[in-house]
Amino acid sequence: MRYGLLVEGAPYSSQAAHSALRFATALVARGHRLESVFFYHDGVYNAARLAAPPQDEPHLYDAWCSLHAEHGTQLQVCIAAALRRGLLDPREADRHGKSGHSVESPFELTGLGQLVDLGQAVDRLVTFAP
Amino acid sequence: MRYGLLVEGAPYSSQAAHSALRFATALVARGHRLESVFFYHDGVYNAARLAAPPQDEPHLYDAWCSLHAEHGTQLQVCIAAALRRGLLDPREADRHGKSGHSVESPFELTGLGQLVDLGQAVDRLVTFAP
Amino acid sequence: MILHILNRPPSSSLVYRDALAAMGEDDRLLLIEDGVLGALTAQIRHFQTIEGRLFALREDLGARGLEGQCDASVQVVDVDGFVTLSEEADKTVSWF
Amino acid sequence: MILHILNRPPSSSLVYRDALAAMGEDDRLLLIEDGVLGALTAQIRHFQTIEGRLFALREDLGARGLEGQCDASVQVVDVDGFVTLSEEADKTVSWF
Amino acid sequence: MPTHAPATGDLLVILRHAPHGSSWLREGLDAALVAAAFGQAVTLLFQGDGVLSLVEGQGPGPLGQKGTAATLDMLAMYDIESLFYDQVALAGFGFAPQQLQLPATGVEAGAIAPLIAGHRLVLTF
Amino acid sequence: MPTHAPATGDLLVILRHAPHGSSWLREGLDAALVAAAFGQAVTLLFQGDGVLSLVEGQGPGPLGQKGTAATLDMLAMYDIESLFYDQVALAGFGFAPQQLQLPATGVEAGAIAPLIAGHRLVLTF
Repeated sequence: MRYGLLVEGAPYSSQAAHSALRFATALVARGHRLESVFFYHDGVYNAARLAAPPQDEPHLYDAWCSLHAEHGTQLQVCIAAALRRGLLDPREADRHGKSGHSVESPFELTGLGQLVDLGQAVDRLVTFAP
Repeated sequence: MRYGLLVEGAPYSSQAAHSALRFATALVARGHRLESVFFYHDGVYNAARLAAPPQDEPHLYDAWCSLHAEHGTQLQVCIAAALRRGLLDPREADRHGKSGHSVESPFELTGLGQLVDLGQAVDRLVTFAP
Repeated sequence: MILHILNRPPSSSLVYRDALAAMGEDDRLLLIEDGVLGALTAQIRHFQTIEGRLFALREDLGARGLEGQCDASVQVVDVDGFVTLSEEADKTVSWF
Repeated sequence: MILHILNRPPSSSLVYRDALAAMGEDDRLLLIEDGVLGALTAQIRHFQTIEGRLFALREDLGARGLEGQCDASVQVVDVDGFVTLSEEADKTVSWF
Repeated sequence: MPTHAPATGDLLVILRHAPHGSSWLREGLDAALVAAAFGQAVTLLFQGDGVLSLVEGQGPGPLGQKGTAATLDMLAMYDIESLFYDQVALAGFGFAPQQLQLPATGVEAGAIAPLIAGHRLVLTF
Repeated sequence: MPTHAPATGDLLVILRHAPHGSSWLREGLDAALVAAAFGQAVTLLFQGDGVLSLVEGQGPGPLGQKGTAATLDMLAMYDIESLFYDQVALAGFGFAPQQLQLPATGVEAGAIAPLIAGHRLVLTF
């Protein structure tokens, strides 16, 4: 089956990202395809490229990147939710006249329309909230 | 009286930062001194320098900076809570081998000891949580 | 006197019970943010035990269109009143 | 069959009531994260109406040291079982 | 008037949070508006504290926070006309159906499961 | 054994959240440890879902999340020995005081107000 995940919890603050990653690994292992993880609400904070967790804790940012690298899962971040929270890719930083950026590939800022598309494209969309 | 605030909610996601700013303005207007705002838990996201909220909504980051500029209130961010969430000043970015930074003055990364000190130094410490 | 501050409504969160259990006889409770839903007449029963010591923040009632439905037993204060309450208290405790 | 997923415990949040109210006769409820506190024998009364259709995630019980206290009426599944439940369902609805 | 909800469609958005206290309500409404703009048939269910979103007389917050009352007025423009609310929750806050800022249908608990079953995708906020 | 809490001190940390589901518990314990390291007299009160922090047999999460059981074992090292828990909450989860991983004193609701009054600063997590 084709799956999509909607992640709405900030990393480390709530278990949402941990649960989503665990579920993602399991569904791929069972032969399903994980098309995309869409990050919304505080879930957008998962895309913060500078995250530096203690070494004895899971590195959630790296885990998302591995998911993308190994399974081609898209990492889509709601742009409206991201901008107000300070998550800008180089293009948005430029557009807002700010130096530096906080989001980069494989995470991509995108509109809510992509969530709507994802909901139509997949067989199952599972939400992980804080 | 001398006040301190503890802010634990992410901006825009919960009302905590709005309530804290409103309370801060009111207490200063009544002649009290606001020594410091300490950001902990998801409150550390208030320090994200790239925040770009829509123009018809309050700009919380700028409001914190104004509070600092006008009243000398310190803006202290728990470093342990910040690092795992991707909030690094230039020094921490360098220490972790990352290019770019997401936190800058007047916000300062600092230890939880500063919260303990603040609790001792002020007459009232008021917490705004999500 | 200790000022307790509650920002969750009894309609969805049970934290109000822990707050009430922790209140001394002279303590006061201020409802802010979504906590002000507890100040409605239809919800006020949850706070019966502290009648006369219950406050609600006017700005938060107003933004939600609820000022007219606030129970008569609740003392409605604006943010200056919030500061005054914190001055009069020995300390504040936030429940969320 | 719809799979409902609940991550808050009935000891502190009332969202479980909305989840139960929204469940059809064949629907299932999976408790995850802090939601697994509701699977304890001492808390299971909150889910009486859906006996036989209540599941809890083993990993979340185990991390909290609660596996031994989980009520016998609860079907404990690991994360593969979670995936299976989602396969068998027409869709999932998350409550938080 | 209470009724069993016959609505079906592509997306059901369940709104369980009150205005102003968090961004859940706004973000849920945004998702609904975008889905409608993409041509999907969208239904809204206001449940629990979320029923307060429908109450008349809401305004901006003290810092100028917009709130969501204005967004609700846009629903009709986006052809989102299938609006339901949890009538037990509304009564629990002491409000009568006449006090809502826009026309919506009250549902009892038993009508929510068919509503969920009748939509391809359900998102809760 | 239930008792009225006589404890006084500089800081009372109230822990109301269960382990693993959120970072509240860990961040509350971190604040307590730092205050103790700074020489303050620190008391902990486990209330509501927070009482589950004291239960034996906790482990890491499936991704290797540390949990907080190990941190609790460090409390004594930091001279935090004034530990109280909400006995109604513990009983509500079906646990007996003998099942706790470290010695703590059960308190009834009436004992919490004096605990709060007896500390200069109270932080809730």
